[in-house]
Amino acid sequence: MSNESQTLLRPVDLINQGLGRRRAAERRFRVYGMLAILLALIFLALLFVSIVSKGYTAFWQTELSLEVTFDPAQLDVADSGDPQQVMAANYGAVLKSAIRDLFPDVQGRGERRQLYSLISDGADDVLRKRLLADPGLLGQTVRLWVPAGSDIDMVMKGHIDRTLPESERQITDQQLAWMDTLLQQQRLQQHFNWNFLTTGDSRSPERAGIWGAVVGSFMTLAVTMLLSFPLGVAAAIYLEEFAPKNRLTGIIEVNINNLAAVPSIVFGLLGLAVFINFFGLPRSAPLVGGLVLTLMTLPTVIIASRAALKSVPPSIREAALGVGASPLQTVTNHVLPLAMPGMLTGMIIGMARALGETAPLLMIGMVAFIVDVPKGVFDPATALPVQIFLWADSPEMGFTERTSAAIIVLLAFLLSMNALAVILRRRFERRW
Amino acid sequence: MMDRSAAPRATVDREVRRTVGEVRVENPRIRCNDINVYYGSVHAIKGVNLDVGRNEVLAMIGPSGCGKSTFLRCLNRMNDTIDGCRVTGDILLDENNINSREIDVVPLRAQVGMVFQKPNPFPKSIWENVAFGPRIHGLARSRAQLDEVVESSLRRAGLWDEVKDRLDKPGTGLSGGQQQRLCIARTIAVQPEVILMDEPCSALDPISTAKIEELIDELRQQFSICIVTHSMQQAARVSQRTAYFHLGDLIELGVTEQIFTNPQHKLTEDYITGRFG
Amino acid sequence: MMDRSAAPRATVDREVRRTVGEVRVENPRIRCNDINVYYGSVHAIKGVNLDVGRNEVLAMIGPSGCGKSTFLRCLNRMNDTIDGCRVTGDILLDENNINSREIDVVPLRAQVGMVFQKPNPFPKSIWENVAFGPRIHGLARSRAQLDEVVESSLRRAGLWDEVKDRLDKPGTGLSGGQQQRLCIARTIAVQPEVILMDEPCSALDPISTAKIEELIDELRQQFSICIVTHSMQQAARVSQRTAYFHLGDLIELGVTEQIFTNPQHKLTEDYITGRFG
Amino acid sequence: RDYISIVGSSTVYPFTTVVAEQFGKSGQFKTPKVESTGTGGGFKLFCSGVGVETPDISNASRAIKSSEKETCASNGVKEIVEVKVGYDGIVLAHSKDAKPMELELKQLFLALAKDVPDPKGGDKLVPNPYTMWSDIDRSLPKQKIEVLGPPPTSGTRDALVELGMEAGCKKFPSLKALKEKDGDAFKAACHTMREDGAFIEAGENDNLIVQKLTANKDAYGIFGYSFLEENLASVKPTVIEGSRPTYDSISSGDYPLSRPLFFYVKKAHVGVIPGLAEFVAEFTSEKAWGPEGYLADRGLIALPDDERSKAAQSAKKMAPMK
Amino acid sequence: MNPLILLILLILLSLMAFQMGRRRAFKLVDGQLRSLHSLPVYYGLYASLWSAVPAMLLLIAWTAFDGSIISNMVVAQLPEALHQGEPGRINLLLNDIRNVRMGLISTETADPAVVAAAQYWDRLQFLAHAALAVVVLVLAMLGAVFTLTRIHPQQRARNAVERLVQVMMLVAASVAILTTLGIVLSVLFESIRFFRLVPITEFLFGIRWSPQMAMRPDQVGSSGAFGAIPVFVGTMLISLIAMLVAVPIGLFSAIYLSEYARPSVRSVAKPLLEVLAGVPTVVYGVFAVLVVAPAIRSWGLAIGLDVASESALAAGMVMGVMIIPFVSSLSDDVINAVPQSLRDGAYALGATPSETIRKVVLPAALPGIVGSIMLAISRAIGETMIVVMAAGLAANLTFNPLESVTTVTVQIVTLLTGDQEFDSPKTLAAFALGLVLFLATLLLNVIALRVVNKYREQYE
Ligand SMILES: Nc1ncnc2c1ncn2[C@@H]1O[C@H](COP(=O)(O)OP(=O)(O)OP(=O)(O)O)[C@@H](O)[C@H]1O
Ligand SMILES: Nc1ncnc2c1ncn2[C@@H]1O[C@H](COP(=O)(O)OP(=O)(O)OP(=O)(O)O)[C@@H](O)[C@H]1O
Ligand SMILES: [Mg+2]
Ligand SMILES: [Mg+2]
Ligand SMILES: O=P([O-])([O-])[O-]
Repeated sequence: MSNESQTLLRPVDLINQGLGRRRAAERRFRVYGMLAILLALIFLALLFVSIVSKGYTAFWQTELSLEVTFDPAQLDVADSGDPQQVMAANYGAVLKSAIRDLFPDVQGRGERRQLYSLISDGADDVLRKRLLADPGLLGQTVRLWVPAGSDIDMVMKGHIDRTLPESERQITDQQLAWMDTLLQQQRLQQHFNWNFLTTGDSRSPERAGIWGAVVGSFMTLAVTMLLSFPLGVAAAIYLEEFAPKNRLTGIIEVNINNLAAVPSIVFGLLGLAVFINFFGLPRSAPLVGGLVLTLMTLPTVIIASRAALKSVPPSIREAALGVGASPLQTVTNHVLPLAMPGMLTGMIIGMARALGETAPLLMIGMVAFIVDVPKGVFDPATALPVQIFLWADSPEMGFTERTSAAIIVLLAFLLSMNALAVILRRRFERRW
Repeated sequence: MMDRSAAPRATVDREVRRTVGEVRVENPRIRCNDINVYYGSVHAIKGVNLDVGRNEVLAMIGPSGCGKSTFLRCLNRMNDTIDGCRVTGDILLDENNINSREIDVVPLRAQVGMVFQKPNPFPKSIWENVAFGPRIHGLARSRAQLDEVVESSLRRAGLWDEVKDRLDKPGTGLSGGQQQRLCIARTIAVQPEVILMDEPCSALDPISTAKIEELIDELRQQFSICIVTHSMQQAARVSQRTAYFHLGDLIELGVTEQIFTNPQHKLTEDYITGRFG
Repeated sequence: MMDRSAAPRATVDREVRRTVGEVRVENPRIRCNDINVYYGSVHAIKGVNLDVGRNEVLAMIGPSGCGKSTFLRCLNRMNDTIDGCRVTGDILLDENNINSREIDVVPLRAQVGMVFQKPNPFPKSIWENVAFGPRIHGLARSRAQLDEVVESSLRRAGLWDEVKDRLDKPGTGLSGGQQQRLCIARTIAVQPEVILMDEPCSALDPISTAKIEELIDELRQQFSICIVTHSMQQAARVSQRTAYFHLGDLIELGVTEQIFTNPQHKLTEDYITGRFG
Repeated sequence: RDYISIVGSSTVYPFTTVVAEQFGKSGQFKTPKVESTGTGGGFKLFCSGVGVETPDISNASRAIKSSEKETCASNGVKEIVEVKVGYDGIVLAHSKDAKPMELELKQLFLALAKDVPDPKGGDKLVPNPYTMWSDIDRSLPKQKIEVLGPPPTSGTRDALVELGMEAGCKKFPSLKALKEKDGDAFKAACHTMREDGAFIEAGENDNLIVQKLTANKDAYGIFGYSFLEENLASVKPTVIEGSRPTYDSISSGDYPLSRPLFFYVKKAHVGVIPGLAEFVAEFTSEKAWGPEGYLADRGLIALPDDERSKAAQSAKKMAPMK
Repeated sequence: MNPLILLILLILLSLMAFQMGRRRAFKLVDGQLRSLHSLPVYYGLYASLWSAVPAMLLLIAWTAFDGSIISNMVVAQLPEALHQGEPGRINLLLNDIRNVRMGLISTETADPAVVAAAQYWDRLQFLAHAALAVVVLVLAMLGAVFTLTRIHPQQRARNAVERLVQVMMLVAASVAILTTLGIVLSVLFESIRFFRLVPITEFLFGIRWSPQMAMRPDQVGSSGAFGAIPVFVGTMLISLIAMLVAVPIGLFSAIYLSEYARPSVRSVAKPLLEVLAGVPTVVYGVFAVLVVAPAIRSWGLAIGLDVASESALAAGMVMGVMIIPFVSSLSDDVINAVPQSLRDGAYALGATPSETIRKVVLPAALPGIVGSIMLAISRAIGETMIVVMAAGLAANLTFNPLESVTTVTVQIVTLLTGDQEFDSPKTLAAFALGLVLFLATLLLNVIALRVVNKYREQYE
């Protein structure tokens, strides 16, 4: 400073005086940052732990081993070569007599009903499949593992507390006693629940699978992807590389940015009004779901694609234009290949969002009980998040763990999509 | 213009913005009449008249922001790619006004090639970098012909020996100087008539710079070359005629030697003698 | 510059990479011993020894990429901010080795200020731009004192008269030259002992450049200044001593006049005479 | 369309879906598609016309209203087959850990109605002043009144209003008298739920209500019996008018809050949509809706034997309602 | 002929046109490509586009309409007695016929008239397909011939092809406009009808919201008040809580990741944070209801506070967590966009990293950060599943985060699921709310984009 007296104290000394305080502030600031990230990650971990701990048991299923006699009389099947007959056969009777054989002294309707409920309603599927595959089984006796009833399954997994008074649990003392006998005979075991991953929905929690929902989601996403990727990329290229700066393109730009933030439920309203009520497309169809999600993800895809195009340095365009390439040749030959990884990443992120979307699908009737795995985009279908929503609303106790298990499956898909995006980004990250 | 023969130091005053020196040549390759360029409301080039002769290197010098690049980019309509840039005036390339709206810029840019300040090879193989132009313009019918074009272009750019064993390696893997020569090879592969170079050496090391300068000298045998440079030394070394720009005006144009040894405009003199820049 | 007949032409050969000339001064402000800088595996500065004297302007010249900026940034540890950059050797600022890990860079950078190639005022008011340093370092106790510091710094940067009526307007609204002077004012406001300038005029027009050069000359009364420049003319105009770098080596160091009129190393001569660059 | 489309009540949904699944397993027909839209929403879709894009069956947790029938008729849905499938109890439940409570319908009315007769006496109706259960009756626990219940789109709500509120309401002579005098005023007084936060319309997700109850010991929830049965480990029912909701008490009619469940078939679709008649037959077969059938396992309370066989008969004949 | 086969034929035809166009152009100039205006490929493309596009459009239009034309013809010849002219019955009958055709109903059991109709249909279908095939193929060939005969060296084939491609891209870009239009139309008309029943002033300024009115004459619902202020206030309250959670955590995370974290930490933490955005909102909803809400309630009770079981706090907090990554990744971009030169400037003056961030980087990035926060707010007010599950339905006009409030999206969902009667104010109210939601996000976005763009220009 111009003031002479102050030169006695060099500014450095003055600076050093305040240094302690500043260092402390620095440390505090850093800690806030770390805390913020930690908090977010803790929440993430909490979310995952709570879901996985609730859901992992659904991947195992208690099964019961029975000696089943494919008695033609009981089954009401004359010719096991005729699939029609085999499909419609009365497997319940066979199963009932099989379990009666294990506990021959059970008498009376009430007791027997209790006994039958040790077997799942879906056990007949197992028999049907066996007989269809091997018609020669008719008349023979085989030892089979069939799914146990939901209550038994719940007790085995510890979801039903055996110590509660009988009136407060779904399973009777008598059933518990049978269960223990079966356990002793090693007729009761937990096996990996392939069924959960390979079948459609069911009203019996122990038979319910998510394959139907997975296929539904897959079809919906396929429609979404087939439409939104080409549309999105074309729109992005137009806006980024060709569009003159005029009113129309200005409006389009604002529109796209705005649509990206429009609540998804509003897209549901749109889908209901346009695709179902106006165009008369079928309710609950993956096609309609895909169309709605296309409109929803399109802005995301366009924005990501534009960012990818922007990141291609102008020098590449200049180079191509400079040797006399037309704008379209410049784009297709040079810009697009360089922007493609970025566009794919954007696409994956858009798809991930679409995969987890529920609200718009509620509006277009994809909340339905659908057992058959859809075979085409016009067949009625649900999607994974909707299946979660549905199961969460089911009274049966067994669905609680299924809900969490379905969430695990959905998260697994999402995580792998995210991971793919990250890998793509890493792999092709380019610095000019 | 002024009285030049007797009193060599009779320089033209700073305030005068008419062009000093002879702007025209006989039988020009490019003739520019009254070129004005506007970026929105910024008047970046102000009524410039200038000829580019055949088989000559024309250097453009001037302080930063004076409009050298802008002017250069008029000559192959690269300014079209900039929003809000407006170019008026006539630019005659062999009698065709290439500044008219009707002209298709694609063949034009093949005729008037451009090399940029920063080497910008495509992130593709060396071979594809060079073959791209001939391919889109249909200059070769077969792969063999293309191979030939690639080789001859690389040879003329003095790069063949250095890259002939790795034509399929990416062009971005070359050193800066090599990349710039690759860009030149890419440009001459489409057999242009004029080559525009915008500070082609400013990102290069001395040795690479020397190579490029040699190359320019050779290319002059066949092409007309306009080169923008910041380095007066470079202008002196490679060009036959030099144009000095100042704030959008073409201040002086003349034979290079004379510009550097005996500038006639005060602004040129100030610049040459390092009073600024 | 051509014929230097009087001086013996005993130039040092191109191959020799030892530093030619006297690198040391008496009572230096900064003394560098055997500085090496690595960017990962790139060896960017190779065993440089160099002194910066008091109240002198030391210019650093050399072709692009030779390591001028890198070396300059060692002097206030700005290289710390670059990932993978490693600096070895001793840099003594008044006997303290500022290149040791223990040194706190905060007061160091207050002692050794820096001005960058592109003017980088903070997007704040002019007043706040200048007051920023004194405020964070607690160099002023009151608003009045701060006002005083701001005014005196702007005065010394020769900017006061131009901006005194709009101290509360954003610094980014000034012209390029004014912005650069604002950055200089910002730097001297923390009363540094050394000022480093990395091509401070390369983004500026000639008039602004002249102003800054004047300013540098004035500031020399109080500070030691290291300036990197691309323009030999500028080096000649503002500096007392000049260092010539080449590919990471300090090739030659000497009194400016002598370097430009009578370089002793062949590389320096080549550069000075415009054989490259 | 080659599958059956069913919409409607969320209460009947769990039962219909079980039948649908069984039906689909036989392999002859595709498994019907069942949507849970709420009774009202179901009728809305059902009555929108005849044709493949409209549903074939609508589930309902109450009988169709005359107004809905009119809408149907005006859209060309003239012949509708009504099938009563059984009973459902409406339970008022709360967390197992909370203090048990016994309630009379009159008290229920006082707790939930918007306007109640002035507690200080007189016939005048005043805005419901009760905030604690103990304000209504000293014997009731000292707890805030907080009841999670269904919205008006739900059949459960209609049943609650008619069976619970109206019955409680009629216990007041003055209000009972009103019914003859002025039907609308009576309805306004007895059917209107309070809106001051004591009665919370909690949406149609009954599981969520159960879970909210376990989280909040003061809260009561209103939902179907099947949800109670599945969640006995966490919630317990309130005894109403001295009767605890059980299978037997509901089917015998002891428990006052029980209501019939229905589904409605669009006759015009029978024979056109493959399997429609067969589906109805499956639903009304003894192995499905009998007291020993698989629906009973899911919490459906079967019709009395004679009523059931009659209903099965008329369903087989597809006799439309008048 | 099956349309699919036709499509394949069409593609083959256009490929042929492509080849011929290319050859012809090549021959015309005898291989002297330089004298050709465009590359031969473009002449080929030109020919193939001309042969494919009109034919394709016709094919699409035809297949879109021939179903209804044929079915009308089938209906016309059906005995009147079968359907009595009722549209619904006709519709069912057609379904029946279709099922017979597809073999879902055996011909023996079906009505002979229906079987006959099915056969007639098959005949018509065959005729239609045959005619279509002829017309389409002829059109395609005409297109090809037309263009092929006109090829000459000066023809600007490339320009023509590129124009067409550009038009196609413009159409793609316009889908966004159509979507917006669709949204506005599908919401606006219903809203106008709503405002005829309920004055707009009452809707916007009324303070009682009780829309679950009677749906039928014989039902008694609630009073049917449509003052949306409590709903708006609830939405704002929950959004505010969400932002209070998301902004500090998101912002500090962004700062830490972009300024402090080592690259290895950053490369792990950033994708992990993004996972938070990818978790389906249903899952958050379940989490809010089962974990967070009970926890808050029991803590509240422990310190003597009366906490509603569906407190705004629980929904808001979980929503906040969901929004963290939006704030953090957008802010991260903005912070990274602050030029390094500003940081260098501050460091060179001896500022510590935190001083640099607080006093230079953040102020410089502020407009961008504000923009990103506004985008996050619009995300918050539009979020549906979390609040549907975790927030209340009762519209309390309160600012107390411990009480339960409702939001716009919750109301839309509850009003539209269940009874849908399109002319009752109750259902229409959902559309009015949808409109408000759309306009609010539009406004927020326009402002945010303005702010962000302005800020971008500052450095570009
Ligand atoms: N895209 C643009 N928009 C607006 N103004 C521009 C644009 N490009 C250049 N200018 C302005 O036009 C003038 C001339 O710019 P130009 O780039 O031609 O200068 P130059 O002589 O090439 O400078 P340099 O030596 O720095 O390359 C300058 O004032 C510049 O600011
Ligand atoms: N961050 C970095 N990472 C890796 N290498 C670097 C980095 N910065 C500089 N280099 C390399 O170090 C060498 C010296 O660079 P420096 O920037 O110091 O040169 P310079 O003399 O300042 O050049 P210019 O005149 O272009 O500014 C160059 O070869 C450069 O490529
Ligand atoms: Mg330039
Ligand atoms: Mg540098
Ligand atoms: O769905 P509901 O049965 O309550 O109408």
